Amino acid sequence: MTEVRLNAVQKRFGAFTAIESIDLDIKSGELVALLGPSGCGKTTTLRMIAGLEAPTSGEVLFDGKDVSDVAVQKRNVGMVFQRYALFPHMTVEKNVTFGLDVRGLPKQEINERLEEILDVVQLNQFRKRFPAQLSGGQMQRVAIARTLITKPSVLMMDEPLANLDTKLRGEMRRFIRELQKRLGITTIFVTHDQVEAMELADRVAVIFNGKLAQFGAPQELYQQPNSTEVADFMGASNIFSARLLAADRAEASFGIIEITPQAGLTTGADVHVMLRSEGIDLYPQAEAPQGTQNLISGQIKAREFFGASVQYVVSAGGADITVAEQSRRLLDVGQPVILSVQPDRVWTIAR
Amino acid sequence: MTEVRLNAVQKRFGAFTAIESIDLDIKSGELVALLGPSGCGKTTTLRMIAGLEAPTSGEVLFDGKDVSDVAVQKRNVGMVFQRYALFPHMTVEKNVTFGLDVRGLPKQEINERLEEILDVVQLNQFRKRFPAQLSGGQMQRVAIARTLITKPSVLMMDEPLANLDTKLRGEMRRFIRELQKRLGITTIFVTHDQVEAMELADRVAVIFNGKLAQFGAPQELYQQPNSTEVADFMGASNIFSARLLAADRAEASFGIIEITPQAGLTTGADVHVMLRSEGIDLYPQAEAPQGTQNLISGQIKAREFFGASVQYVVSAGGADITVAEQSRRLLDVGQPVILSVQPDRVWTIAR
Amino acid sequence: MARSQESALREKLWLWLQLSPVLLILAVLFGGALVLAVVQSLGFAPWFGVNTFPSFQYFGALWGSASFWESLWLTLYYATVSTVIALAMGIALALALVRTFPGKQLYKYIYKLPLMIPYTVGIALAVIMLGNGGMVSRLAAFFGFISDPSQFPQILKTHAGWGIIAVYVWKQVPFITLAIYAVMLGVGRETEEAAAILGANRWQILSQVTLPQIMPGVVSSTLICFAFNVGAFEAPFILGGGFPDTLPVVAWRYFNDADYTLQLQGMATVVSIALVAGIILFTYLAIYRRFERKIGRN
Amino acid sequence: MILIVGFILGPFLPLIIQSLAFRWAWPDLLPSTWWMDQREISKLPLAWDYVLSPYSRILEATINTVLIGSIVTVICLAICLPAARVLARESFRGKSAFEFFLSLPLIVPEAAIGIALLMIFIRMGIAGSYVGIIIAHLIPTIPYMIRMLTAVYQGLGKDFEEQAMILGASRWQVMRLVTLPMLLPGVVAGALFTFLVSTNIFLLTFFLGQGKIITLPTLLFSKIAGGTLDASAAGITLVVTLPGVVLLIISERFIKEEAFGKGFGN
Amino acid sequence: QDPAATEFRKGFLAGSLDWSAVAERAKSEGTVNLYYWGGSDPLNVWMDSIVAPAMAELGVTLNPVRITGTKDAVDLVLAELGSGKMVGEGSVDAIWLNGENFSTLKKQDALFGAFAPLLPNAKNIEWDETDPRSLLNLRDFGVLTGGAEVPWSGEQYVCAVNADRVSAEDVPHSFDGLQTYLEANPGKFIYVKPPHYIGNTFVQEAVYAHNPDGTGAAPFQQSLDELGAAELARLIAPGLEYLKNIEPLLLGGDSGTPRYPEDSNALDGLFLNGEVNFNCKFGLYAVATGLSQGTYPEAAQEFVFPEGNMIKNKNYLAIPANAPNPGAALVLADYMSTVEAQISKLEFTGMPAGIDPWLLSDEDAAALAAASPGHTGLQAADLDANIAPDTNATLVDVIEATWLEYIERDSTDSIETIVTRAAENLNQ
Ligand SMILES: Nc1ncnc2c1ncn2[C@@H]1O[C@H](COP(=O)(O)OP(=O)(O)OP(=O)(O)O)[C@@H](O)[C@H]1O
Ligand SMILES: Nc1ncnc2c1ncn2[C@@H]1O[C@H](COP(=O)(O)OP(=O)(O)OP(=O)(O)O)[C@@H](O)[C@H]1O
Ligand SMILES: [Mg+2]
Ligand SMILES: [Mg+2]
Repeated sequence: MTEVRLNAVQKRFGAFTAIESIDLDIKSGELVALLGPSGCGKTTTLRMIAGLEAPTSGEVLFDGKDVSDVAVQKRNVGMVFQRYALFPHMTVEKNVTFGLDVRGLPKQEINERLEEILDVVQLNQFRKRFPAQLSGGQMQRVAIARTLITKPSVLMMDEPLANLDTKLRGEMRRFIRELQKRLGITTIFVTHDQVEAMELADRVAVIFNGKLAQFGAPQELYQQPNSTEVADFMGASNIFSARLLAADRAEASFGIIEITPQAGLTTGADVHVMLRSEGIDLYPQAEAPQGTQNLISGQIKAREFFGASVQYVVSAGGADITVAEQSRRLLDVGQPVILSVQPDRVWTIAR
Repeated sequence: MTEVRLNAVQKRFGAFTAIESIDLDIKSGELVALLGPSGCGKTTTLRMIAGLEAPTSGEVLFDGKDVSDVAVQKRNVGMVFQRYALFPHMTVEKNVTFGLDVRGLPKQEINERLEEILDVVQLNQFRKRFPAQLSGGQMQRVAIARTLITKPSVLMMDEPLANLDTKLRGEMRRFIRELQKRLGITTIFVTHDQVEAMELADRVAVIFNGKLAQFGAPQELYQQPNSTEVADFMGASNIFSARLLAADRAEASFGIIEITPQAGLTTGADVHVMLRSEGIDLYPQAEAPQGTQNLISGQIKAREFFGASVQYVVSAGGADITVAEQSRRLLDVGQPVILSVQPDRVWTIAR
Repeated sequence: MARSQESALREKLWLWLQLSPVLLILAVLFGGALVLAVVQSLGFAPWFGVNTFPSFQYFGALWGSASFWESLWLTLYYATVSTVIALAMGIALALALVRTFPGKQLYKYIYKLPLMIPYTVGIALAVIMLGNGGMVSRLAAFFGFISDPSQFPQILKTHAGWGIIAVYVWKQVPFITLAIYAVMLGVGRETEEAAAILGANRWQILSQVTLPQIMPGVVSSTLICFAFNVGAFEAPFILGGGFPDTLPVVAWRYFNDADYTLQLQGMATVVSIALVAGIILFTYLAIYRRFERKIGRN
Repeated sequence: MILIVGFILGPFLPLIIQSLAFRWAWPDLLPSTWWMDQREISKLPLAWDYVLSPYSRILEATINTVLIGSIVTVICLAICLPAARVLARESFRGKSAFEFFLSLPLIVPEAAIGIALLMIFIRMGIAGSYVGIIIAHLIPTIPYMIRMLTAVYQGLGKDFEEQAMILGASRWQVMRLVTLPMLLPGVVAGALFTFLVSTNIFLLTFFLGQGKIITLPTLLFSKIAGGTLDASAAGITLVVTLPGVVLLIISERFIKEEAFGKGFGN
Repeated sequence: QDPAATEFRKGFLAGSLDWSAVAERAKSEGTVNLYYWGGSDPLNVWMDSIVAPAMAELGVTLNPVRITGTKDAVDLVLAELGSGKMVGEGSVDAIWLNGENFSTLKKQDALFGAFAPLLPNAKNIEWDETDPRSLLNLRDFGVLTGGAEVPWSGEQYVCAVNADRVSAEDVPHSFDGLQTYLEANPGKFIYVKPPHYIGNTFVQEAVYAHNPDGTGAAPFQQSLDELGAAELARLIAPGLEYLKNIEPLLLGGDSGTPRYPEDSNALDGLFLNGEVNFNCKFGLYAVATGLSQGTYPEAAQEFVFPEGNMIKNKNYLAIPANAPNPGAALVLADYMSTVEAQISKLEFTGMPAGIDPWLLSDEDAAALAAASPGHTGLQAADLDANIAPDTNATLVDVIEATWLEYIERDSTDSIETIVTRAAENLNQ
């Protein structure tokens, strides 16, 4: 629908710089997640796109046109606020049609669109209720319906799921993704939860301290973070300093490990190697596979049972390596084990 | 330290019954999680144990003694409030030592204990700050330190982590568990997040609508929920109606499946079968294992990439089965697949 | 380009436009009256045929007379004593209101009554109750304690001012109670509960947890009451003990004097009232701000 | 508690008796002659006959009081709403100075500005007129209203208005459809308090009313200025109390304490 | 400046306007704003129930503005004039006043002019200078009225005693007697606090009675300029000394400061409750009215005090120079001078007539006499026998200021210094 572009956008609040300089290029119909720790500038970025805040410098372009002087009301964007901001004094129906009512659309049309959107969000039987009488997920849906009914060309959502419990969260995620794909609206949503970003987005923009740290597809971010910060934030648990012995071999504290050669890194370089906890296979010492590369022996130091998965901390050569397994069998703390990791699951980042 | 027992405890607020009747038996030094949806009565239960609320009927026993007539101040319990309830006008230090100050302990001892606990919660450099100048995780730690310093014999925590982001949450969880184990304090904490409950607790009490639905070790709850409600709440994704064809065979919409026989269920009984998404193996049709029991063929209908894991929805015989895999390879939507599940991973619940 | 200069300017203009009506009334009328009072007190009053601006003779005459200082003392005495009493009672009542007790609903109705009705009613009640010929005096006579109104202890029309103080207290306790109660509801009871669990007794909870948190309410309500008491006219006029009067009454008498030049003296008096109120309240606020900084609010 | 109720309500009992008395001299606990006994004999209306007659001007004063109070409230609300919004939401240069200036009328006593204000009003030709009194009443009421509304605005959060704007509502629509309804409890509390303050103002009304415009406080003041209370004065006192009682009932019904005292948080 | 109003004023004062033209103009003006002291219920009732309908018949709506102090109205007029509001543009049409307030307006040239003798009902008032009975019509507190105000009511300063509490032989008739009584019964007397005119009058009576020359009121008829400050100081010193001496004997005097009441209502209250045994104020028929209103104790009686020095005066209606409705104001003033207005006033309020009975028809005179509420405890003749005139208005302010300085504020300056200073200030 609309292509959104931030060009060297900067935002200062008085002496404080919230956004240092961000360039962002969002394709029409794309679903982009803004990911980053609290206070990094996610909300501020959204607000600038919506026009609720004016950039200190730089420009916001919609389909290539600078929108600096376009008022909020005229930008045809939609925004779902973190806490929904439903109007507590209006029924679901009134909340949903608010955007059309203020535009003075004919009753007839408003009603049609209302029916349509209520079907989509499945809130038909709640139409006469007030927000206080709804559950979190229902409120969420009202907030989305209220925004979608105006057919915005850019949809923004600010941490839309932060206050829901795990179960509801999962449902809502699926719902949002389906809807967005179906309607094809350019969508930007904010989260500080990497799982959410990964699950929902076409591309993820990681922001640290008002700067864009990385922007790419979820898998790319996950597998090829361009810095340890990003890696760490994306949930990587095993990051170790190492030295390249050859293009495909590195030496870390727990031993020598084979890696996939990576362009630009030469022998002797100081690097970080990153082993995703779910990329490591764990065997009781007795069952260790033969002839495989990259075997590390260690001992189980701690175990956590998460229901769906079990997480072990294995101490190996002075390092603690976290390993995640789907919970099929349980190994005991203290048991000696062998870890195995494929070279193509070891990522190397220049130090 | 102290054994806590609720004996047919009931709590009404005017006409409204918040707790119908709860029996709970918490061993000395145990860490128990109260798990349940919003409004089910978790906070109320805690408050009755603390003495902030008097039960309408039933009794609360500490080490076998009824504490109805023991004032809050005398129960020697600690409580970390949902919103911390830090004293906004006191520094971290003052907040932490408050419980000792009011007891009139000697300065010397207070200082020693303060140093000790500040080390434990790693707030040394924040000691002169006021709550408003702390981040959520730091406030949390102050709240915990403030409670622990008084060496309570029962520690209660009301959704202590609800407001933290995923990363901080993980850290805090580990921190709490270590601390509790080290000090051996009988601990009860409230959460509505099942992952948290599983990770932290020795035993979990699931409460629905003011009634105890199930009380047991995390693994027990996870693997042997005593009702579909509990199963559902514990994150089970595949629950299907079925009929027992024999003690070890059931017929569901997606086909016939072999199960572990369960006492009390006779042939012809209507049951629910539950297949945990992470207990199912998934193969591309070509690679299907030979000779294994319980093979179900289907087709991938949707895929979600979560970083650490991938989730597929497979449609098989008119049913949608969710399967979770650690993300090592990716199969495409539309691809025909074979699902395999061990009979001992299929749980049966009477309907 | 961020947002164009023009639209930034428009924003600014719009902002001040929204503030302007309030600003206008306060700056032009309130500010104007204040300035007028000050220039007059400095000798600018051509309409009375006086223009010695700027001259401090009126302040000189005023501040040079012993009676001014007596009046000032009296004004501050009434204001302070009644504010302190009202504050103590207000806090106690607000604390009581948060708990439940039988008849609370009815009580919550009644305590606010004085707040709703003018001071003059309070004065009338003081007259009928506390005067030498008043109800209390009559009861005393009925029980044989006194046999003549003059034996009744003088409450009204004395410089001890218990009548005036009674009226202020009667009227202001509900106000202070309400203000503090509202702040208390906002603060919530969680921190008190936390303190109880940590082993604090009732007094410790009150002094270390509750009171510091309701300080904003305490401060702003004392501020308002004290300022009012300093400037109040009707109660000291009707119930006061005659010369020396409180400053507002002194000013009123100047304004009503046959000698028109005394108008300027009156202006000097009212400006002095404003000054005194200002100085005291700012000192109070400054102290409070220090306290606030000390406890980490800003 | 009983003591306090006695302290508040007790004095009204002798007041009621006095209002029904004809002659009630010390040390009688009850009047020696009641009004009813003299009612027929007297040529002039006595006690309640006087109070309730047009001669007492009580009706005029009541109407004036309520009228002025209402208009002041409406105007005050109208001009304070936008100002409070700006104060709660925006930051701009001179804001703290402005806030300080706004609370000055709470600190500077009415007595200090009354006469000077009268001079200004005479020059403007609005002394002794409704316009003058209403404008004058705005001075002490604005600080209260602003405080309350600012507090309410702060509690409200920007989200709702921004959401409405994004949904395409104009400023006016935002105000009318979203802000006002949501502010309602605070607005009602602020309005009530303003009304209350306005109906309680004595000195400014007294100075600026010029005797031409009387309100309940000034009427009562003239009756009791000497420090005695005859039957008609007692009756008038009771009538002056009535609007307060009505107000009390209204406030209990429509307003939560929280909202009422909101402005005093800081 | 309103040209029509100026024209009207000129024409009327020059005598070239017919009364019917005045009545016409009054009708077109429609209202008249009368400012008067509103502290008396009976007067208020009379104003609303008798005067207002009567004026309505004349086509004018009476707007009775009740003020708490006459000076407020005077100030308003002066302030309006000061801000350039001239003839026809002010807000005050008529003021009930006398003494220093009239004198102030006159000094500031703020009066409409010599309208009084031109009113049709001026025939009820004695204007003949040669007749000594015309004194109070021509001079107001010694100040020449010049016809700028019309007599509206007469008054005499009369004291009442509570006969239940004071036996007849104890009732004092002189200031010495009062002192003796108070020494025996301390605290049982008080007078209204100056600058209230009732208080001023009491002070004047004390000053007359203690005139060192024994000439009573006579020297006080001169203006300040004629008399001179030093002479005034000499004349009033003994009276003030006396008042100072009895302070500890007055109500509340034992505590250091007597509790002077601020007005006559307050004094009535003290009298009713037996806090004091006497009540001195303007009010020839005050006892009768007080009894009928329940504001006086049942045993209240008039008595002669102080012998030979009971001040009698009149009060007036004046029209300010910038009256917005001069026509209506004239019509009002004329109505107030009618016999029926004076009769009803007497009946309602007990305020003696301002017009002169000897100019009336026998019938009217009899009706007037019949309307009087009568006396308790003494005869009209007793009162007439002890009359004294007012003090000159220019002196009143000085005496009042001296009282405030010397007695209220306990100034240590000599009376002479105080008087000189006060005289200077007032002359500015
Ligand atoms: N109006 C403002 N004035 C001053 N600083 C501000 C303002 N708004 C935001 N900031 C600051 O800018 C930074 C970025 O804020 P922003 O709200 O964009 O963070 P965020 O990434 O959305 O964080 P969160 O996940 O906590 O919502 C923060 O440090 C914040 O304190
Ligand atoms: N003081 C009270 N008066 C009336 N009802 C109450 C009161 N306190 C709690 N309740 C009700 O009791 C029920 C249980 O409340 P409780 O606070 O224990 O829930 P909870 O399990 O802690 O929920 P949450 O996860 O939302 O905190 C709720 O329905 C609540 O509305
Ligand atoms: Mg944010
Ligand atoms: Mg809870």
